[in-house]
Amino acid sequence: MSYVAFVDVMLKEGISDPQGATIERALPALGYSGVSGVRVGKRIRLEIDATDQSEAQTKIEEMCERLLANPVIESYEITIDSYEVTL
Amino acid sequence: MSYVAFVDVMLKEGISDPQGATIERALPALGYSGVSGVRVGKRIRLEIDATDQSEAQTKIEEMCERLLANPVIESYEITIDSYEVTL
Amino acid sequence: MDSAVYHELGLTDDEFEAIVARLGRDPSYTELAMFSVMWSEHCSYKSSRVHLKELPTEGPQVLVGPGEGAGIIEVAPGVAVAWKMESHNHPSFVEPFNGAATGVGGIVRDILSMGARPIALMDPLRFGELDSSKTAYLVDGVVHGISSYGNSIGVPTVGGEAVFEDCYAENPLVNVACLGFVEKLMHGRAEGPGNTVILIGSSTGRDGIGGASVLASAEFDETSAEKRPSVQVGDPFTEKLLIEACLELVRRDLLVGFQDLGAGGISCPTSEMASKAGTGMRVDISSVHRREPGMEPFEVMISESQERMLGVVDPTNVEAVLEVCTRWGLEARVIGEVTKSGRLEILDGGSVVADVPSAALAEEGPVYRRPSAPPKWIEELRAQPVGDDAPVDLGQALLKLLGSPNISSKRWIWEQYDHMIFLGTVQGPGGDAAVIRLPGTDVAVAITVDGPGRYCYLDPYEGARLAVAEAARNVACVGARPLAITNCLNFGNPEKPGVMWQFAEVIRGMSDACVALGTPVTGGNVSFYNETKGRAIYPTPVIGMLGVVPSPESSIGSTFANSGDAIFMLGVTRLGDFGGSEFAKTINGQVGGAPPQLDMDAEKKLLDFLFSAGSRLLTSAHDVSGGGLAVSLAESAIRGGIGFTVKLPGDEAHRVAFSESPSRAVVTCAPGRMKEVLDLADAKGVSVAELGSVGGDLLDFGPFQVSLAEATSAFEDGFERSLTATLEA
Amino acid sequence: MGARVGIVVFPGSNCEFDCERSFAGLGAEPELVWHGETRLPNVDIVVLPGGFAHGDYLRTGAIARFSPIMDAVAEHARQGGPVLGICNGFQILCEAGLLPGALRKNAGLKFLCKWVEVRVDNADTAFTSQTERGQTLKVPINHFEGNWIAEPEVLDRIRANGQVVLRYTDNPNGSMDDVAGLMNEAGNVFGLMPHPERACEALLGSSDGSLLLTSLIESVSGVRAAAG
Ligand SMILES: Nc1ncnc2c1ncn2[C@@H]1O[C@H](COP(=O)(O)OP(=O)(O)O)[C@@H](O)[C@H]1O
Ligand SMILES: [Mg+2]
Repeated sequence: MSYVAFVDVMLKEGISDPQGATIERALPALGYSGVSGVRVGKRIRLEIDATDQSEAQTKIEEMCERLLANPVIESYEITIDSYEVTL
Repeated sequence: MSYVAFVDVMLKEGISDPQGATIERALPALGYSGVSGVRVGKRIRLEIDATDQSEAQTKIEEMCERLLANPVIESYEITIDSYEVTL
Repeated sequence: MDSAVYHELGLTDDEFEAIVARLGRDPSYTELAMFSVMWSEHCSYKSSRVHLKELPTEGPQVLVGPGEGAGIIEVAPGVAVAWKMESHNHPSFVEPFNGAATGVGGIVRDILSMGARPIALMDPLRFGELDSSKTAYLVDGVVHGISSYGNSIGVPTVGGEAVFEDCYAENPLVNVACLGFVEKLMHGRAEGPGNTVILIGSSTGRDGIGGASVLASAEFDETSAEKRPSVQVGDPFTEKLLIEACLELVRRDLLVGFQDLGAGGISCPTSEMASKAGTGMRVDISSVHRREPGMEPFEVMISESQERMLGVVDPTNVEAVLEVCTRWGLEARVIGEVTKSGRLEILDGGSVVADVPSAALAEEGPVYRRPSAPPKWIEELRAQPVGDDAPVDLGQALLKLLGSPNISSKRWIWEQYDHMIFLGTVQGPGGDAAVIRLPGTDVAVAITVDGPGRYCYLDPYEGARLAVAEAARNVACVGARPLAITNCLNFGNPEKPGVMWQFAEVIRGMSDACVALGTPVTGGNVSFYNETKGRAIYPTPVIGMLGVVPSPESSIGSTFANSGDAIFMLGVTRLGDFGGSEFAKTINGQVGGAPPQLDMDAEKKLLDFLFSAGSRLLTSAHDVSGGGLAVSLAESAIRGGIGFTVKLPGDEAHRVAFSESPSRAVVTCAPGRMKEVLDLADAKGVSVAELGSVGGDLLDFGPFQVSLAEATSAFEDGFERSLTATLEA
Repeated sequence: MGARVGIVVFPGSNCEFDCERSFAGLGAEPELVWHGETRLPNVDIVVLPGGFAHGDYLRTGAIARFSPIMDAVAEHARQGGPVLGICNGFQILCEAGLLPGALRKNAGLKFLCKWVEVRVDNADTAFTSQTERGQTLKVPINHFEGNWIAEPEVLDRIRANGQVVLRYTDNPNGSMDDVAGLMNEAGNVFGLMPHPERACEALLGSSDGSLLLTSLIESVSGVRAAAG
């Protein structure tokens, strides 16, 4: 079966995020006040073949540890959509 | 009130994604077969003050149209967590 | 106080006793933390100081020697440059991208602190053999980190090194050198009690807490993983703003004194600037702008958050300084004032959290003359065969060498670096040295970095002399006169007598060579504890040589230019010089015996010849180093896209082709100028051999040939091929 | 008196000094303009230089295009005044909608600093008048996001209008239709990824870039002579 999954990779707490901070500083000038705590991460969408959802989950976790995320500074979250049959 | 929101910015369908393609090419070598349709986008987390959820929504949509996404190549999705009172 | 507390901060019992004696009481935890970073190996040079004293540091060209942010050298009347090298080894192993990026940021602020605009970077890098995917990952991350930071702040990276040896597998070396153009010489001194102290730049967070003591002053082991919270993310954008804002402050004369924040965080410039000026400082850390809530005073004092500078400002200029910073979008906060007390008083709002003599932190750190003795293995190593057996096929051997990670072109690396910005890069990466025209002047300097670790492993004294000589030769080959050096000394654990011996020998060799060549040491950096799980790296002194070219137009290239040009070799080839050579390692898998011995007198004559001949007489010049004469000839041919015909003796051709005798160079001249070359060589007492001529699409050595096309693909694609092969494996 | 060139400095710009030097070397009168200004000084040409405005954070040019000066730049363009965006400047012009399309990461996912060859495919513009159609120029590129893309219909339109001014002869970054440099429909706003200001001196590798900058300078000196 084929699953659609999303992997959200964000910088760990305490790791500074200059990009987020810069965006946050730019917003007021564009007329957006009251925005804070901006953090920028990655969102990865993928389709994966697996016999069942839990296999998909384990496979993706492995991929995160080895390739998709940098475990030293990033944490990740995996969301798997209920399976779809790809044509 | 203050809301935590996530903005997911992905390349539009049909726009090729070199980053996703590269990851897809690298995976088999690491022993992961059956992964396809890899797309890499951005996930932006932010906290925003608004009187209610719908105001937060409109504010963020505007920010996306003008700043957070580039309509020529990107599409976006907004998720707002149920409000939290920040201390 | 419970000894566990200060042990955990990396302080020994003796060091703790010394602190108590100096204060006449037990230190507060904040004070203890401050001592732990300031007395760390990284900040205090406690193991190296006694040896560094031996180095020659003076000369008419030296305006500022070691001890400040960077050495300052006068390269033409009224024109001065800052030149300095630093290491960021352990952080780059923990997190290659950000470790390397923040390494660039650190050295750039050192240069900036002297009132100089950073105008060029070089990145001597060392990794394990390129056949492991871990190494490939590190290479990719480090290069990407340097590229993204250096390019963004708009400072060109014009050269470097990339060396691959197994000993660096678990302990890569990421050194970065920076050249600055002095706009107005500044000093890191807190003169004038009553002056205001301003912290400029990024907010202070918990990132990089104890970096100096944790990452740079201890061996590596499994537990290093838990030290990862101290990983820092570089912010090149803020660094760029810092450069422009600070240079404006300098130009407008708004600063009394000025220093960067690096290792040791706020503790470092506050204590050092006060101590140097014999003053004190009162600082209220409640006014330090923070990135995170609930930070402890000690965290604020030792956090190594990047992209920050400390300025001492006359009260009448405070407004102007704050205006400049705000305009550039930088945070700047008044955090204290200079005092007469000679003490560093740290307040947190109302309460005093630290009160110690500034000198105690900055200058009165421990000094160790650590036990030093030749390691047991060295004799055995020297007794081993050098690995000079003839190869089956000389042509194949040459191709193998040209394609090997250490020799092959590093284009894959330097094409990721902006090496052109400032319109000063007369010669960029790819040659023997970079030639940089200084902004708004007609003065050009040559810079290069060299660190033959394998030679130093076999014989640290001789290896260090060879390092200095090769660096000098590299700048001479582009037509420059060597002026001064900076260095980065990468070694193992100094608490081991064998490592300390290597260090002492390297210092001795470097001193002798620098004295002989008249190139004083204007500064540098020592990185100890480059060991992982007890395994030390090769002793690796990286020499950064600075030279001056008569004029930007007069530099010489290393590429064969015109068909018909005559090819000469200058210097003497000794047929037995294979100890620690690329040939021995790559072809015979052997590292042993003694390295080539340097004849300093011959070296000086060669340098003199190259400088006097210059582009007036020569159409190209390229030094003979790794891989020997054959590789040197091949490189010039490949870079020029044209072949050559030379006649090497038939018997034992591999010795002539691949021996690594120092003090040699390959030069070319127009056919009509041959006699002048021979006469000049004669006049300078340099032995010269007429080898043949440039032309055709064959590298014809006489006894063997390879096609220019084959050689080019081996040399140009070799590196990327090995790298991507392992990345995808 | 030479053409007056206003070079906009954004926080994070880093090629402003090089542009200044090269334009001055060609007889123009460059002047740096801070992005925070709301009015342009009296200039004939506006240049958005290369660099990393606002660190290139979020997207290249995304934040810079909101700088106060950008309204004045747009107005200058609306009135037919020449605007040149080099590298990051090109990216900003696309984000600001003054030029079509967008720039993505290079296909090779690597930053590239190297000499390339571009072909002039429209020599009949204010930016290329000193060159010939089909002529190739040696100029350096220096970017991570030079991979230009636009909707197919947009590409068809600008091709039909001859708005593609420069094309790579050997595409280094995956850019659609080998686009290296573009102009707007009116023909007064130009954007290119290569750095002509870095190619104005043989000593540094090439002086082909000066042909482009001179074309621009000439284009306005005519106008100003007419204006008397
Ligand atoms: N990490 C690097 N970054 C930039 N340039 C590099 C790097 N490594 C090597 N180079 C360049 O490649 C060329 C060859 O390097 P190397 O073989 O060390 O020169 P040499 O043997 O003459 O000292 C030099 O111009 C050097 O600057
Ligand atoms: Mg060399």
